[in-house]
Amino acid sequence: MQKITSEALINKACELLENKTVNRVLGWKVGEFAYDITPALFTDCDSLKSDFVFGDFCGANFSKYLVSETRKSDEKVLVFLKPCDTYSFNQLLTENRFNRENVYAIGIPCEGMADISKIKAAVGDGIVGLSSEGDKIIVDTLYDGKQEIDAKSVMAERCAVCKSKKCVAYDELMGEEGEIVDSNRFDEVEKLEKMTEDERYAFWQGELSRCIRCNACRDICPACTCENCVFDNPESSVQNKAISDSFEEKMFHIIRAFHVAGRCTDCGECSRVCPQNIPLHLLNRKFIKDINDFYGEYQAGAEVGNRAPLVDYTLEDLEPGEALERGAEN
Amino acid sequence: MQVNGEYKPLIVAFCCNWCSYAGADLAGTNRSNYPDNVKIIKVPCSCRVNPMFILRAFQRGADGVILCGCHPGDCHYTSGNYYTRRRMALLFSMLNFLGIEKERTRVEWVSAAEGAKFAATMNEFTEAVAKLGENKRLEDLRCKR
Amino acid sequence: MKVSYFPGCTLKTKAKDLDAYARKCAEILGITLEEIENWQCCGGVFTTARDEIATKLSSVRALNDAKEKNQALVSVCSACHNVLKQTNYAMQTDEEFASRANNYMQLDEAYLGETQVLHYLELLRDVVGFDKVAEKVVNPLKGKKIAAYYGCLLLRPNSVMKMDDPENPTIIEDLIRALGAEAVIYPYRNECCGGYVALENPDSAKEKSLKVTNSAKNAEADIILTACPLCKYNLEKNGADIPVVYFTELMAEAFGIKEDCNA
Amino acid sequence: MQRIGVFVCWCGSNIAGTVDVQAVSEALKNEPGVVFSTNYQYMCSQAGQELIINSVKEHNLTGIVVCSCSPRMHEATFRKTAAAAGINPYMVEIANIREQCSWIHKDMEIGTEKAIILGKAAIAKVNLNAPLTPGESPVTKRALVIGGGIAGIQTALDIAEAGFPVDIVETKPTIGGKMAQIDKTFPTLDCAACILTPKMVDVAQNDKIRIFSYSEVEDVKGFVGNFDVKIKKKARYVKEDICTGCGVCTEKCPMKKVPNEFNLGMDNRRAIYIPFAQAVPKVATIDPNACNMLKSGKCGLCAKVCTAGAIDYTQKDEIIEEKYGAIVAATGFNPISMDKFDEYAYNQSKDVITSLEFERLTNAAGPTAGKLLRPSDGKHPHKIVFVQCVGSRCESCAEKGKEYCSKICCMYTAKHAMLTRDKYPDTEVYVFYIDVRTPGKAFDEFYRRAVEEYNVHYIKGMVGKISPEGDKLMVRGSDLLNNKQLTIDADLVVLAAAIEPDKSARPLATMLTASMDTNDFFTEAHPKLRPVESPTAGVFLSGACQGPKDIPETVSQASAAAAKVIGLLAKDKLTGNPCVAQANELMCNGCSSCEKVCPYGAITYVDKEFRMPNRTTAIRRVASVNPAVCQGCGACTVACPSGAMDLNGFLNKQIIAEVDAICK
Amino acid sequence: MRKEIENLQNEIIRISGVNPRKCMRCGKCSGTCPAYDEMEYHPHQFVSMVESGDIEPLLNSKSLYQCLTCFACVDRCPRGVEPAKLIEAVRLAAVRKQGQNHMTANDIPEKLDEDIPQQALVSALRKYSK
Repeated sequence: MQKITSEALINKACELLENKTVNRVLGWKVGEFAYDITPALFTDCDSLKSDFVFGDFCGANFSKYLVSETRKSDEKVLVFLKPCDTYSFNQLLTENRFNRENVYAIGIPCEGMADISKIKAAVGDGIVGLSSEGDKIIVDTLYDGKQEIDAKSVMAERCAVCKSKKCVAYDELMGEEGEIVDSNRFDEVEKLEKMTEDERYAFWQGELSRCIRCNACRDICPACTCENCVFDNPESSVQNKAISDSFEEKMFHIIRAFHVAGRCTDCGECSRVCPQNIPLHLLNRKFIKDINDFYGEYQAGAEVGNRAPLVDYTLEDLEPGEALERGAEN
Repeated sequence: MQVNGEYKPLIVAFCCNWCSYAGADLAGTNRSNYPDNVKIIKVPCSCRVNPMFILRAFQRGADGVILCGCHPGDCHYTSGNYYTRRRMALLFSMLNFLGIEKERTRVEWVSAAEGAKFAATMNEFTEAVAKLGENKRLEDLRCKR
Repeated sequence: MKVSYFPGCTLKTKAKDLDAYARKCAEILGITLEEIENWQCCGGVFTTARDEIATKLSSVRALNDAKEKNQALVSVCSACHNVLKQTNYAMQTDEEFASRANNYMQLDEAYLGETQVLHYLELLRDVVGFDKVAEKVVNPLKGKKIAAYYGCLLLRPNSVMKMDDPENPTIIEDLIRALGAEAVIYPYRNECCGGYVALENPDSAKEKSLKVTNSAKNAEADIILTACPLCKYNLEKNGADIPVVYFTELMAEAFGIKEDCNA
Repeated sequence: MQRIGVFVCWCGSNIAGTVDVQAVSEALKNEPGVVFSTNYQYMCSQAGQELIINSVKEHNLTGIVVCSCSPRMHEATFRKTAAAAGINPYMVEIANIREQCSWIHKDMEIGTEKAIILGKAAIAKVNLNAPLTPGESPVTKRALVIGGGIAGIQTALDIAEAGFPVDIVETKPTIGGKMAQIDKTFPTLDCAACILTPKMVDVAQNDKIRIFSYSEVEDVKGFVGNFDVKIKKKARYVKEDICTGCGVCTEKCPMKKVPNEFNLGMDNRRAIYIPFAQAVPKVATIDPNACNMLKSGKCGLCAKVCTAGAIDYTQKDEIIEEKYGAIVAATGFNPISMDKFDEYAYNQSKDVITSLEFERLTNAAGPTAGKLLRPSDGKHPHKIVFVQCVGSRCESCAEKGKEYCSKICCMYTAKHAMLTRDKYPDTEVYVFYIDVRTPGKAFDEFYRRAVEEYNVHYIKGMVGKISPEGDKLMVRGSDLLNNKQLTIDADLVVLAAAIEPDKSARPLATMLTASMDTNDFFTEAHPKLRPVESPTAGVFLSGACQGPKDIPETVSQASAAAAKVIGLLAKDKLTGNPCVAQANELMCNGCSSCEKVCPYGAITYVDKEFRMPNRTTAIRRVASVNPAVCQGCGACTVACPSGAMDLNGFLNKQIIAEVDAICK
Repeated sequence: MRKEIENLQNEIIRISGVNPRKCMRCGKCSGTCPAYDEMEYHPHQFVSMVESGDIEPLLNSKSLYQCLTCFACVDRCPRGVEPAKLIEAVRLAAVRKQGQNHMTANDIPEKLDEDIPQQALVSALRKYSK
């Protein structure tokens, strides 16, 4: 699916390493399985050539890594940013979370990432190899040999409703400048809004009760870059606890969503990494949708320096009671 | 909350020091009755109320939470209640999205002169919450004794 | 450059010259006026009633036609321009009206006021530029004192027309100066000539028209310049002893092509 | 662990009538931290307070819970009691068992039960209380007044009167402001210059007052009592201390055609000028945009004629840094532009003028030496039309007019009409009005005199269009009371233009972190009870920068602002409220959310070095709260995603402890 | 009766999109109206009479047909009331009734002269009939 190749990125990275523009590169490399791509730091061209990959499983958003990475050295780090990553990048800059000077950002196009769970559902377990050819993904499995599947059919949900193919921040752009897409990403939220309170409760009870409080959603989230998370802070009264029953995990997810409300760029990493496949992004999207409905369209990270809706107000804002009434009309 | 085998909703009311807490005092001075289920916590401004406090109250068994502050435009700190208004609009909408009955949460602007309104609001809110019955959806059962 | 062109009923009948000069001058300025196919009369006036759909559909059709060609929609007649712009504005801002009109039209893609509506004068000012117009002048109208007459339709309602300062406009004066003549400013240039009331109450129209012509004459104008056939009719009919001329004709004269226009 | 004493008050029968006080004090005895619990008839009485003091000593108490009336009533009392007993006043919490319990319940059982819960919540909070000490900050005993109009002048004089030094910063070359341009004042009709110029002289001669004329405030840092201000003194190319104001240069300068802004461009001045005869400081100024010497180096005539040797073409802008304890905004107003109201032909005819221009036309020092003459042809006008509410009460289009009533126009129009009729009885005067608004001492009587004694024709209705025809202005308007449309062939039309805050106010407000309304008027700390204070501590408001005002109102507000400033400067130290926000630097992300919601600008950021893993360090941006500026609302605590920001006296854990106690 | 007036009033407000309550009685509309002298009820009266429900006299007045729709009142009103739109709505309330067309095609020939532009005819028919 991806039009830009690993080679192109490797060449570019090598060039920048060699001319000393940067001294290290944030990139992707293959982990234990072909689909198990992990972020990695490269400091020389050889390792880039042997390990660096870019393909349909490189969903990881590197913006967050810059917070700690830029503190390590005053020399620039090279980072490859897909369109959705650039929004997080801008949002983190808005919040002064890293020094822009220490980063060399290359915007790259993205045609949408594949969802391994969808592939597994299609071909079964025992995947030993993956490659992509045009609109097809070739899956090599232990039991059934090579199978060809349509890449679109296994695209991650967040990519299927992609909000923007436009890189909004970069020092250099590779490939073509994309556009902001008129997506229907709120459809799922709307579906839930149309349910009764009881149905919604049942839905979320079903989803959130699976939470194992592994904190992966928080750890991956580019908006969750707190030096010390409230869930790790014994003074906060909501310190991390083993999950117990009906409320604990709900409280965690509500607070988490509220903490990132107005700052979440809807990159969808939370749902990607959730080992329990809980659609956590729907909580964030609900906030985004409400913010759009109540206070006017707002896209976090669209520009550096934008004032987030929760640290802003107008004299005519709607009342909380009206917000609930609107919900009831759905 | 069950009291002597009878259901009695527990209401936590956060009141800002300058308007609503004074409004509650005035309700007292006027001897305007409202249910004893309502327990008031004083905060300097409605904008001091962290969503965490509200969730905590529900977690520990509150059946309804109401936030009272100065009328928009009258905030002692000029703009605190405007932030409250945004935060609570979003929080309440989210709680409702998770299936929490919308009648369990409320924001009401009560001035220092509105003792009668304070009492009426509390009566009305308690009644609305009572109709819903016990809060089970947000309660942490470990916190029950 | 190509633009869609909405001539309107009067330009096909009583005001053929207004049309002919406009086309020829556009050619000189490198603009192609592509007449909308199967255009229908705009109705002469815009009905402000929000519940009327039918009377505005002909405008919506023309606007949508221009949208499909991805062109601006230009008209010369003040009345057509006023109706088109007001209709377009309603399509942009009045959701209920737009959805009813769209439901009626059953277009493949809903029309929501995307087309840019330009008066020929705006085309000259904003697209061509008066400096470019001046360059084409071969026959400067030196020494002529010309009074621009805006009437009501070109400028108002200002919130919709957004053509110029409604109380102190300059667009026609700037054109007059570009053509080498002297522009005369007089107070009644943005007052109504009486318009369609000429049929209902000719005396009323007469009184309004006389005020305009007298005002222009007091300012020592030689010619009154207009963009509207009805204004021209009312002023002339009601005893103007001063020539009332379409701005396109004046332009054709300055461009030295008046005779080629077959008007 | 705290050692808490619980004191349950009966308040006579006010509490004891519905609450079993004995049962309450018994029940609370067993709460965690409580080492002593008792009840008494009137805890706020001398004897009650002694009971508390003695108990503190006897039981080594570290915290106190009083179950009594509302903290709004006696919290201060019991804090003093605690201090007297030797413990920190902020170790006291009140459980409100009167207003919020005994007075609203009738059943003893219910009242008692609720009182116990409220007591438990207070105990839970005190367990987490920590001693708080109000911060102290010194006060710089000098005030800054921004704007040298009548508001700034009055404020400065009053502050100086109390013995404090004051600086006035004025953008124009002279102080005096709008009042200096006005001819007569309503409703007494005394001459504005006669009452203003002595005050200007007072300012000049007062050794407590410094005037920075032709200067602007460039930067404001700091907080109440401790402002650091940078003032830019623009180069006037004349040495202020040497110039004697003799005026020879202003007569010799060859650049004669510079529009004179003091007369609103109705006549000309030279490139070197003194705005008017009574200017303070009376010092010449060279207009760099008009002066040949400064533009091209050719001329230098003024330097040649100046016997004092005051001309200095090399002068540069100068930055002055000064510390202030208080700042007064007195930036005033301007009439709005008439460009968008050309139905009144302001841009089409010289004989359509604004009311301020009319003031200059009737002023003896004005362009016509006080003779009312038409600007176009210098003829005496025989028919004058005044149009009120031009741009005021105008809601239809924001870029055009102002939604508010400009307040002063009805009265000055009556004044203009009356004066015209008085001086030129042969002149017919018409006033078109929507409403005549004359609340004020002797105001309505004044307006009625214009009508009854001076026969000014007041017409209820508005002018629709003004058409210049020949040397006449055809004024078409409606006369609503007679249901007529009128056309008046006037010689002169005077527009009562709406007034708006001076354009310098908005950037100044940003520097001061003082809030403004949508019209750019400064907002007051409380519209009724604190009308001359800005919500930002140490910033005060004087005159029309806060809202449209006439002269008497401006002067009284100016004096009120001065009184507030004096009250502040009279203190040697400011004691703050200790219940302020504080940031935990280790947890702060530096994201600026708190700063954005702070209504007081109390939060700034500092770069701090932190130890990181592996013996490295990193510099991080962290929030720092200025306790002298913070008012303790807590908005920042919720905006902060990491929980680094907390509010003393209302800590997150304290409020959660209260929630837990109530929900048990 | 009261109900009927209210219905008519609401209908006029709905069709025109004008809120007559915004009027502050300044009379600028009537001060600016070029057709003032031909009108029995003037623009400001249309606004206040619709607001007070006194609509019947307006429906029967020839003032309805004197308005030039020149929008001078709309542009100059300081409160954004838009009297011309209100007058149009009242006129429609009159001519939309069965048989109440103020001008029909049959009336045209006698009004015609040689030079009259089509534009005038279509405009007049649109304004005066339904």
